[in-house]
Amino acid sequence: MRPARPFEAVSLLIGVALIAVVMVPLVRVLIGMFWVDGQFTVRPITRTLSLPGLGDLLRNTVIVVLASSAVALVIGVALAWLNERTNARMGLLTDSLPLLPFLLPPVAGAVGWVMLLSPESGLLNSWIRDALGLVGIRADSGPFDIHSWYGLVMVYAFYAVPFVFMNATAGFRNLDSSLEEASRLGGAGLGRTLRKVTLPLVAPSLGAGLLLCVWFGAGMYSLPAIVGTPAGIEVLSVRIVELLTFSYPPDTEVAVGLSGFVVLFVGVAYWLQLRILRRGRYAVQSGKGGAARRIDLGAWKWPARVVILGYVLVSTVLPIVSLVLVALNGYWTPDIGWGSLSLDALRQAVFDDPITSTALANSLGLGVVGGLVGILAAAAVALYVARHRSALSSTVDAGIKLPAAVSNMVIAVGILLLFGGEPFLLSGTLAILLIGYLALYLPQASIAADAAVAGVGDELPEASAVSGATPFRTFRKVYLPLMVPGLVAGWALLFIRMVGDLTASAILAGTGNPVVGFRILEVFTSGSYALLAALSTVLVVITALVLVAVLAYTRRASRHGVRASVGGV
Amino acid sequence: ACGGSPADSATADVTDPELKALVTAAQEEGTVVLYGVPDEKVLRSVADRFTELYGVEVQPVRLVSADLAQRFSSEASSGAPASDLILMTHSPFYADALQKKWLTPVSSAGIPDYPGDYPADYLLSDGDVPVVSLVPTSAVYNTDKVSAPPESWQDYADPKYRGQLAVADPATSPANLSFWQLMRDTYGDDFLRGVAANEPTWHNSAVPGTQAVAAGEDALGHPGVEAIVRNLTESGAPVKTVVPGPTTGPEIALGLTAGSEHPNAAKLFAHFVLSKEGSTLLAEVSGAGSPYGTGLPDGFERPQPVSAQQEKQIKQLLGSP
Amino acid sequence: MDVLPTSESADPVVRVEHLAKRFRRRDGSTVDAIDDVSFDVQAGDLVVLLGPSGCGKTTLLRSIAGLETPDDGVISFGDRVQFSPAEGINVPPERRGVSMVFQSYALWPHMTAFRNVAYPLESRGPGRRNKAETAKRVRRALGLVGIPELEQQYAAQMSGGQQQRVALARALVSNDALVLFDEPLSNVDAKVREQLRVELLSLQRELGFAAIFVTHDQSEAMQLGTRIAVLNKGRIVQLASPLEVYTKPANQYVAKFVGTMNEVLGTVTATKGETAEVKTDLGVLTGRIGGGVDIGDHVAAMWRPESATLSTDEPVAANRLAGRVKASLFLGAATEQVITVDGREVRVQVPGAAVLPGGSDVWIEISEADLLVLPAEDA
Amino acid sequence: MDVLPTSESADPVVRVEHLAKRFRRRDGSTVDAIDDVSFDVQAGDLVVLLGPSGCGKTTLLRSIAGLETPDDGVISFGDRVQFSPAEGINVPPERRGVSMVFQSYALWPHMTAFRNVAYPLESRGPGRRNKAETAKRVRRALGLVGIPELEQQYAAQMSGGQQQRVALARALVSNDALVLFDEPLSNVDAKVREQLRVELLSLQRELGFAAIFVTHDQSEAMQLGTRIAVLNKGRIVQLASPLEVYTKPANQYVAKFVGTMNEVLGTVTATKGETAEVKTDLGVLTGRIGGGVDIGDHVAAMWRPESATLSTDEPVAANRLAGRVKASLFLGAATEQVITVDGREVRVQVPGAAVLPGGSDVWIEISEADLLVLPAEDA
Ligand SMILES: Nc1ncnc2c1ncn2[C@@H]1O[C@H](COP(=O)(O)OP(=O)(O)OP(=O)(O)O)[C@@H](O)[C@H]1O
Ligand SMILES: Nc1ncnc2c1ncn2[C@@H]1O[C@H](COP(=O)(O)OP(=O)(O)OP(=O)(O)O)[C@@H](O)[C@H]1O
Ligand SMILES: [Mg+2]
Ligand SMILES: [Mg+2]
Repeated sequence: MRPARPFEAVSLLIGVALIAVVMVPLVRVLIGMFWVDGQFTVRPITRTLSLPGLGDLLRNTVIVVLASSAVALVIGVALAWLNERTNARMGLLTDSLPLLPFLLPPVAGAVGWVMLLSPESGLLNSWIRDALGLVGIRADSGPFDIHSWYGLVMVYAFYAVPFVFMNATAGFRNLDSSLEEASRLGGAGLGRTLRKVTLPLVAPSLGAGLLLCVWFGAGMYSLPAIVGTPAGIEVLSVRIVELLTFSYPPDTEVAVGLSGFVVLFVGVAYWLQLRILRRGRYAVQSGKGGAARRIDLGAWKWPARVVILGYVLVSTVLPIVSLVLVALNGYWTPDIGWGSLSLDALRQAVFDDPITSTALANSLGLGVVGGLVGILAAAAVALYVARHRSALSSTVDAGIKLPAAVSNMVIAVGILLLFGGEPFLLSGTLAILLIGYLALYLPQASIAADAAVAGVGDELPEASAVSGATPFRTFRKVYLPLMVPGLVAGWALLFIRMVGDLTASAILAGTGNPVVGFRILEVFTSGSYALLAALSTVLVVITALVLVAVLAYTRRASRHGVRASVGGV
Repeated sequence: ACGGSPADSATADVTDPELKALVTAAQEEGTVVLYGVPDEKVLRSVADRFTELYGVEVQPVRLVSADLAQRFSSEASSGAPASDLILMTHSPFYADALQKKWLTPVSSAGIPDYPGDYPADYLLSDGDVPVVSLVPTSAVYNTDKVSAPPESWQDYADPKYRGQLAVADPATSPANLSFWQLMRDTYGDDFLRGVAANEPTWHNSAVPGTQAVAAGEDALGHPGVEAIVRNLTESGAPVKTVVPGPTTGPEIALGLTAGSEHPNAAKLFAHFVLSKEGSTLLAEVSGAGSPYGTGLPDGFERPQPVSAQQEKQIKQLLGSP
Repeated sequence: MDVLPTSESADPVVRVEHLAKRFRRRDGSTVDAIDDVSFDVQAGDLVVLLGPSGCGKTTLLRSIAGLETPDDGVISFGDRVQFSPAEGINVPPERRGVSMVFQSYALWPHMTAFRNVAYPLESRGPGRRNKAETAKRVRRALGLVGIPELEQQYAAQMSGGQQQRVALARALVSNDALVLFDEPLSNVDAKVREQLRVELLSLQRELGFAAIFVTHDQSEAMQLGTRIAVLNKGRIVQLASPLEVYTKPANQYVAKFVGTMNEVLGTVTATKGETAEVKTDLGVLTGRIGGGVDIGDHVAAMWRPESATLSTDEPVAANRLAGRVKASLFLGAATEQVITVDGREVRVQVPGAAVLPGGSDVWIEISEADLLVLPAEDA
Repeated sequence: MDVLPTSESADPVVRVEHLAKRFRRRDGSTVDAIDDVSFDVQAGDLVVLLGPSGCGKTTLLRSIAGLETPDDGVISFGDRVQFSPAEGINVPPERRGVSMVFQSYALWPHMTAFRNVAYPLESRGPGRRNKAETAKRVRRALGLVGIPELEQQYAAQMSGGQQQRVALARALVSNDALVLFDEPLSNVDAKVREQLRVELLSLQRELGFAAIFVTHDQSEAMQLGTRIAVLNKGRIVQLASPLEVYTKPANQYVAKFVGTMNEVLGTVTATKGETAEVKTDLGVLTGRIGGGVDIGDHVAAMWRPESATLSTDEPVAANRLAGRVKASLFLGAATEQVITVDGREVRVQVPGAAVLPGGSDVWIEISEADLLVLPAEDA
């Protein structure tokens, strides 16, 4: 064997360091739980299992997560199919709009939906009643109630759709259209072709989408807390946070014990996904002749477009509109004073408040820098893993993707414990936030970087080596330029996540290092929906601009035949 | 650089030499980091007055008790406390923190005039933990939906408010539990059953409930948090608070962070908040009560700890989650 | 669907009339992918569409299958019109009842060979056929293409040649009167390709379906086609039997595209019946007129490498060129001699292994019948 | 790097000794991708590695380039050992100083043709060469492959043939003594392929580099190679000139893989010097002995389609078979006759267009010298 080259050694080092940032705090928490006063204990497990109402908690969680994932699957696949495989696509518009829910922090989204669909004072409900009133139907409340099973599942699903959409889009885009055409010629219509050929072929992408839905759903806190609790639906994640926060001292034992169930759910989903992948009978990208031809929907083109836009309107535009209206009105009420809307709240929340301005600047700066550091480090690791298929490299790969399965709160607390004090003394600095963001969002960076590396393939770097270029020169001249579109897309994803982060921010930010997420929490807990709405709106606008710019760039970058995508889109 | 440093513009007339020394030391430190649960505006107002008096800047961090406790303990156990002093709801946290030496006992911190004439009832743990603010639980109602303010807590059990109640889950804070225990003691268990019969919507903090009342989704809410309601009223929302009968509420206590960066500024701030002027100001801007007696409604009772047994009964009677 | 064409039927299996399809490129320009194409395919016919890349072969095939919507023209199968914008008819692909073999096989990787082949039967007549009948037909089709033992394999477990056989079985199983092939052999090994060609041919003769076969490999076209349609920029420039296309190309484009041609440009100095005298840089050559040619016309004199003969002594024939051997390329069955004549390269192919020493002087002789005179096209 | 091999140099350009490489498949089984392979490549040599898919051609080439680490053996270039586990030597690819042309071109899509070609010069001698010198050499290389005008184009803006030429220029620009080709022509049009082969050949003769060329197309191998190495399951089964491989195949495997062969199995009844008499199902055939064959041995009697002749009258030759024409396939330069002899298919290739009516009776005659007798291998 050739001795390790310096470039590869550095890549490996970066990977190991990144993993340590996540693993050390986590292991410390676990040891602290199971190793009490010098001896091993299983008390956390027994206490968790004897928690009253555990059965209901688990049942509710499973129902909400599965139902919303199923709904998201149907919607996400339909949107992705229309957008990728048919001529209903409308360019950047339909590419980016289904991703919008990504940009709205869940706490804002949940509040937005509550303000829309509360039975009496929900804006949408009241508008619908007004409309019904015109035809003589009168009612004082309804027709919808957000605080219900269907309301909760719907809001979850809206947030989960982007995951399915992104992955399904990638799957459809790589699908050789002759596979579908062969089915049409075999006598199968559009529907049968979709059922028998298209969907089974993109099963791994759908599996990955579902996996992310479960991941997201099992860990989500704001949505069930704001929407579910009033409906009497309690789920695991809410209980975990309650255990950590409602009383002092926090009941970490049971909280982490319950997190075990979350890890279990995600683990099962992950295992199912692996099984799909292992069967290996799905479409892989073919090198030649795979020109994707779009299905001509004919007369159905415009109805399909209306459906897409209708979905976007309902899922994203409505809550944002309600947030904007409330921000302008000053407080939530169904009787919007249309004449007296003012920008006061917006100005007050964002521009007049020095802390908010600082927070905004900090968040944007952290997003830019953190995204850059994260994606470059992930790229170095992805390269290393792709070139060395060994036990060590698989371990590094798995380690870097692990944080996605662990409660964000646990990681954030662990990082504060590890880096806050001696010898690092990073508490209250932007550096500790940066570390926190990196630890939390590394899995996403890693997935994006993997895709970017895979896009380069083996031959181009090999051609460079044969041309006499050192590994570092190959990285600089071949890998990096070819990966740039993919990395830019990955960067955008990280930027959006970091700017909108609430979890790490709640624990790690403060007066010395305020960030937007921290401000959002402050504003929410001090009870001003108007300020919350104003802040979220500004956040959505900024991140949406970044997203659209990057999507436009990656589209253009395909000029050289280099593929790139923002999480698959 | 224009206008000079805040220290130059200090307006307090300080004569006591001990205090004078403290002020000078505090001014040298220049700033104090305050972790507090009161509303941001409240903290700001008190801080502004303090800065005006002593020329020391205040950086308030406002979070709910749970988050603050979480942060404070993480920072303290990592040995790098970011705060100088805390204003948090009194809970076993204080005892724990004192015992772990995360907090300096206020009585031995060397605060000028302490305890002096501070009302003794409010000096907990032998004066190591002074209570600085009392937040009486009030009722919140929508002025469009409720013509006259509720005259008694018993209105919550009035069938006409069926489906019109937004109530915070009592388990979300010990103060809520104390309140409901007080209700049991005052009106009997049937009152709680009556509330349950009105099918309240349970929220897991006061915020969404108050918002729902302001929006007219519900007519009555509980608990009314003065600061939130004030924000809403300023924006023109039809919402008001009232205290219709005996009540209790969380007590906010003060703590000095051990090993903090600005110990003198922290002591000076503590001195200010514990003084009659500071305490009264805090009570005024937050609409809460001061140990010196201002702002406390009739029938206010200090919160009593609630046993696990009682908690279970309360939950059962109210049918809360 | 099971209607095998009968020779009594008056209608051709496929009739394409004045078909046109124009694409808009991304840069805004338009391409006439198909430009007023008309032709018939009779029962048992195997028409090869031959032409360089981008000449519209695939577009034409896909239009017939219904996968592409042409701009104009009429497509009918037998007496049923499949496409006619004037009548507002455009039958979707799944109801046209044609089968197609794709270049990339297009096997469904999540189905076994058996399921792949059974798919058209199940899709077309769900409920109509029972399982046993389907299984019987699938097995027969797999037997026909020589891989009955691969029934339960997935595509990923098969070699390219085997995959292509499954694709073939899938196209044949429903016994359609028309089967379309889009460069089906271009992705398999040279050796396997050879073999599959012969098998395909005998299957087509045996089952009697009509076929349209796209390729840009002229030797494949010659071997397979009952007729060859040579395309250029969306138009059919010649539609004839392989022998005719090879020996009587309609114009210079066809001559050069089908097989190798030596070519000298010149001017016609005299014509006599079917022959013309051409003055070229290499001297005066006499040859057969292959198109409307008159005295004074600018023409190309062309001949095939294998129709010239080599000798060391000067021959008496009219068309003789003196040259020098530049290289000898042994091809197996024949040897190609690259000979320099007056600074130009001329190729002569002789049977067997006949490696000549480089630099030796030789005479090239071309009979009048083998030299073709065609109007010169502008490059 | 610029050392062009000189004929005086005693060391071969490449020497491969006892090379072995074994892969572990995912299912746990192992494959001997290269199995004890030894050969030399001399200056100016063009060795073609020929064999079916999966026989180890690519692995062998990549091992020489340094892209794959073999398990055992020695690779040296001239007098410098590049790989030898015994000595602990494994020079990384960037320091071996060989060039390679990849099957899929492997052009860097973010660089122009110029930058692609300049890359090896800049990578190998950064600082050593000035810009003007680099530009001159890049332009010369692009000129050599006939695309000087494409300098500023990106790969995506070029046709397959043009891309392949850029890849060629990139491999030639640094004047390495050894250039490796991994099926470089398999992705281009039949027509363009033909053309590139001839150009490649003349470039190699002109520049004098040694080359190893991988293909599985036997006609390509014959046309290009000064020597052909026929591989089977990781071993070299014959390494000889194209003529020798074609006419004197070392065994039945080579005979069948290189070109088409008719084959009848039988038993040797008598031998006489270089000839043997074989009793077969088609009667007694006499032919040249092509390998160690003795009386009583089970052998294959083989002959090429083009070395048999057809006649309607019974010939007098020793090897004659009576058959009936089944099909005539016109191939352009020749016509292949498929003839049934005693229920077996025999192929005879005759020059020109000679389409015989199906069903007519013919005689096939094979000279003794053209009939090869080789030990029969078990399937
Ligand atoms: N969807 C499309 N959009 C724009 N132009 C197209 C499209 N499909 C084909 N073309 C153009 O139409 C012309 C004919 O294409 P077609 O695919 O039919 O060629 P072909 O003869 O099959 O070529 P090849 O041998 O390369 O497969 C080409 O110029 C091609 O660029
Ligand atoms: N990385 C690998 N892991 C496992 N097996 C491999 C690997 N690379 C090659 N092989 C196996 O080694 C054998 C030789 O492969 P190689 O690619 O050298 O064949 P080849 O002659 O180039 O074939 P082709 O003509 O298809 O390119 C094959 O059986 C192949 O499956
Ligand atoms: Mg085509
Ligand atoms: Mg290979």
